[in-house]
Amino acid sequence: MSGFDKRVSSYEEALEGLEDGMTLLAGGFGLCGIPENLIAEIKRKGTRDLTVVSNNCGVDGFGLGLLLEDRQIQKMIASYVGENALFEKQLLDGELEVELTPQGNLAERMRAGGAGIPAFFTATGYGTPIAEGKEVREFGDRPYILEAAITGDFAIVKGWKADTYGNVIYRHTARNFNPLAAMAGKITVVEVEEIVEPGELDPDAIHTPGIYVNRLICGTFEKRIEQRTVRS
Amino acid sequence: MSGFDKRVSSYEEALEGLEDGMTLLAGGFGLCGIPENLIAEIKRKGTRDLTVVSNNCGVDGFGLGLLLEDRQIQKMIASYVGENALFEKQLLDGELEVELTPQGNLAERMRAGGAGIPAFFTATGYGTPIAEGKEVREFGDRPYILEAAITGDFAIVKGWKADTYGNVIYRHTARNFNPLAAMAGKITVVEVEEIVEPGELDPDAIHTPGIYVNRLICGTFEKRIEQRTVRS
Amino acid sequence: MALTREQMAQRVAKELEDGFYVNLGIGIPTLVANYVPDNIEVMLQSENGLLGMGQFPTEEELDADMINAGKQTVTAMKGASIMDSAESFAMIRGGHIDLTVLGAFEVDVNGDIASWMVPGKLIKGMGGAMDLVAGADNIIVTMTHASRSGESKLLQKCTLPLTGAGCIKRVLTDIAYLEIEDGAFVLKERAPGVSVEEIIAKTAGKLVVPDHVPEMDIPA
Amino acid sequence: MALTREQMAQRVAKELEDGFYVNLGIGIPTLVANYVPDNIEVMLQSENGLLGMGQFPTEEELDADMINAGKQTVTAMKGASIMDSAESFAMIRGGHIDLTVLGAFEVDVNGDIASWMVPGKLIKGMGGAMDLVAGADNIIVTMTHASRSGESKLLQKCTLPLTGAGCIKRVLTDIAYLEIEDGAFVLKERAPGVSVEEIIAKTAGKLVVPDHVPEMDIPA
Repeated sequence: MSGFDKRVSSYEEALEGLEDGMTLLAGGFGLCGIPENLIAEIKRKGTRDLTVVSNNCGVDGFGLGLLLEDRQIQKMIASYVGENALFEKQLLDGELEVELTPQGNLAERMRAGGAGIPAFFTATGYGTPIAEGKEVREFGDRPYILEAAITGDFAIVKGWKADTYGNVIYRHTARNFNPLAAMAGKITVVEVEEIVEPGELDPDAIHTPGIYVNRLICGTFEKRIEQRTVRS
Repeated sequence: MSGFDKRVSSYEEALEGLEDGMTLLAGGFGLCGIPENLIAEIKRKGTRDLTVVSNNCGVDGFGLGLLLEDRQIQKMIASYVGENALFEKQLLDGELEVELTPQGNLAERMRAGGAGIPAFFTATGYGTPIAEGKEVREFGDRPYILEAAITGDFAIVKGWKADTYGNVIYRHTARNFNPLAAMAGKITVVEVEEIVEPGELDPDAIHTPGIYVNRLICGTFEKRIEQRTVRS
Repeated sequence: MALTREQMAQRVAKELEDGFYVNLGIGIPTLVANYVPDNIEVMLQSENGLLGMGQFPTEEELDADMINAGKQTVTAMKGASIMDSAESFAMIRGGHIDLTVLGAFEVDVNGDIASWMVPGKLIKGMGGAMDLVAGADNIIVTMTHASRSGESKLLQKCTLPLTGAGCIKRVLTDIAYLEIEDGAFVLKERAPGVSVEEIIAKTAGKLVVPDHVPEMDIPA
Repeated sequence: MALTREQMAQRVAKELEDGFYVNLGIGIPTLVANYVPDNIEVMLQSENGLLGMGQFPTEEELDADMINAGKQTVTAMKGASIMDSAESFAMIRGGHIDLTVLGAFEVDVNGDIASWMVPGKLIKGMGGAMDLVAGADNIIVTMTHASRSGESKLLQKCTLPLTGAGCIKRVLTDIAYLEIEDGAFVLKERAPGVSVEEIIAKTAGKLVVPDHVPEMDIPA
């Protein structure tokens, strides 16, 4: 019996079953807290025609930007995609489809997907191009638009520490979209910097309970910095 | 300048501005994690005609049950109110109005209230008496009902530790509805067992960020147990 | 012989699988935790915000801040996590619980369930029951097949106000295990020594009886 | 004289109050943090999930896991809290931020704002801007009063695709501070040495000019 031990022994095993045409949710904001080894494995694996849901699309040559090189992404759902020349080229060439969604909607739509809420009203985006085709309704004296939940066939998530049961703690602002992607993936794969035994993490301090985690792997991370800013 | 120091010096000051007819959100599940001293202060203060939103209504003589004694509650929004003879009597006598809402809806409605979501769809309650008068809509092949957010004029919350800025950590299952009430109160008052200096709590482990907290007070707690169950 | 409460729990426990996250309601469902097979591990979710509920505490472990959904003092097992009520119900309502076991007053051939109010009696509230039945794909209802006065609880259409519509697929009673398919109860197993005729007599809703209905494999 | 970027930030900083939770957008808004009056404390929210953003790190403090919404490495101040993106935007969208300062391309007399896309140019995305403008009651837009080619950015109706509708009440430009009331810009202050006539000439949307328009109190 394996019980609740979510560990897998290789990145290949971690992404077993990820197939062409699937929807992939990826945690991370910019290059902070991205599941960099899982992304690299998807590149190696060559899965194509992916719909990728992530706040950003990495940079040229790192993070989700790697999946642009062999045109593995068919459609990107993101809030900001301005950091990537290859992205721009593929978009302008019509090789890549993009659906821009406000950052807060993106986060809330993934949470809703994980929480069994198919749609919710929000003031964000009312009166803007993203409201086109969406229902508008007033509550109180304010108009809101209806936004739909997002779920994915797979979610790839970067945690800091996890126990073998898949209870995950994130570190600092590397948390960002990771817990939300974890909730909304049919199969959620988490890579972390350290795996400990059950009982070593404080139950009151778990960010992602193991119930959301299907597979767990320990990796090493480059953690590239996008805007290195220091004070003297 | 007081900056972000949320401490008040008395329970009286903690509830200043709470007036007859207001809506009060209270954290706690059963008697676990209830803001017991704040409730006692409301009894002392004698505020009347309150709409109280809380999963339960305490027991006879303790917790929110105290507010029944002088008929301070006009309407109760709760998921389960079966622990309280006085509640039953006032309900049957028509002195108390009750709106039963499923526990998950209650939690999600408060979170929505705090998060600027006026309404959301949920499968919970479809086809049941609580769906009466509510919009039904299918997403995929399943029917859902539309539920509205809940906010309160005041929220009373029981935390474990807080720093002076009002960053709160809860202990074990005393967390329950407390973080949600904290989000949804126009004025959120938190009582805790210990107040520490800013910087003493791990920023990654805060359950309720201080932005939701208007007033903070340190108290001592009886923590009555409702169902004392031990193994030999 | 009708099953005892313990035997009902034992039969339900056979549906557990290794690695299942399980929510057990109050009453007979709670007893299921006593019969988890030795060769598997399950984790119990308590909807007040505890995933990984352990056993009752010793006197020394007793802690007012650690209770279950039945408001009993409990412990957390190693590897537990604790969350607020919105997160706990996100887990339930988002379909992440592998198996939910609940009691009921009535179930019908459409998978409707009534379990929270009897008109004319005092209404105490639904607690988390409506969330649990709407959230899980995999629910087993446990209840006696008929009321004390002999009236069937397996109906063509529920008479009491519903807890959920179209959400129940499996029912274990004191005399039978049934699955709900295409608008009928399908008799899958009978309690040891209970005849098919008795089950037919006590089932008010449409019942499909296969040629062979095996006895449950339950220790006496 | 038109205000410099630093002077614009200084003027905005006068709107800060002790205990304010503030979200500062990229560009001029970011500079506001440098001019917080000595006698008050404010806390900066960064929408990627940091409440209580501190200064940039030293080389020793540099940490790839601690960045702000502009993706710059930062530190957390004492008393900071960190949350996931849904919680961070719950805070924003739920109206809990006391003051939001943002740049824009255009603002109009209805309080509409356009700040995220110029048709024909590459669209990079709105990031959190639509959430920020829809979430805060109290927003100050900072931008130059006119484009480099001299076209007014304070319009009767925005021409670019909107970031939000009816959400802006206050605008600080390089030559004026204005409030939006009843379908018009109301001129509240002018930059030192800037004439009312210049402001009138550079404002395309309906402008209300009170009898007396004081000069801003800004260090030269």
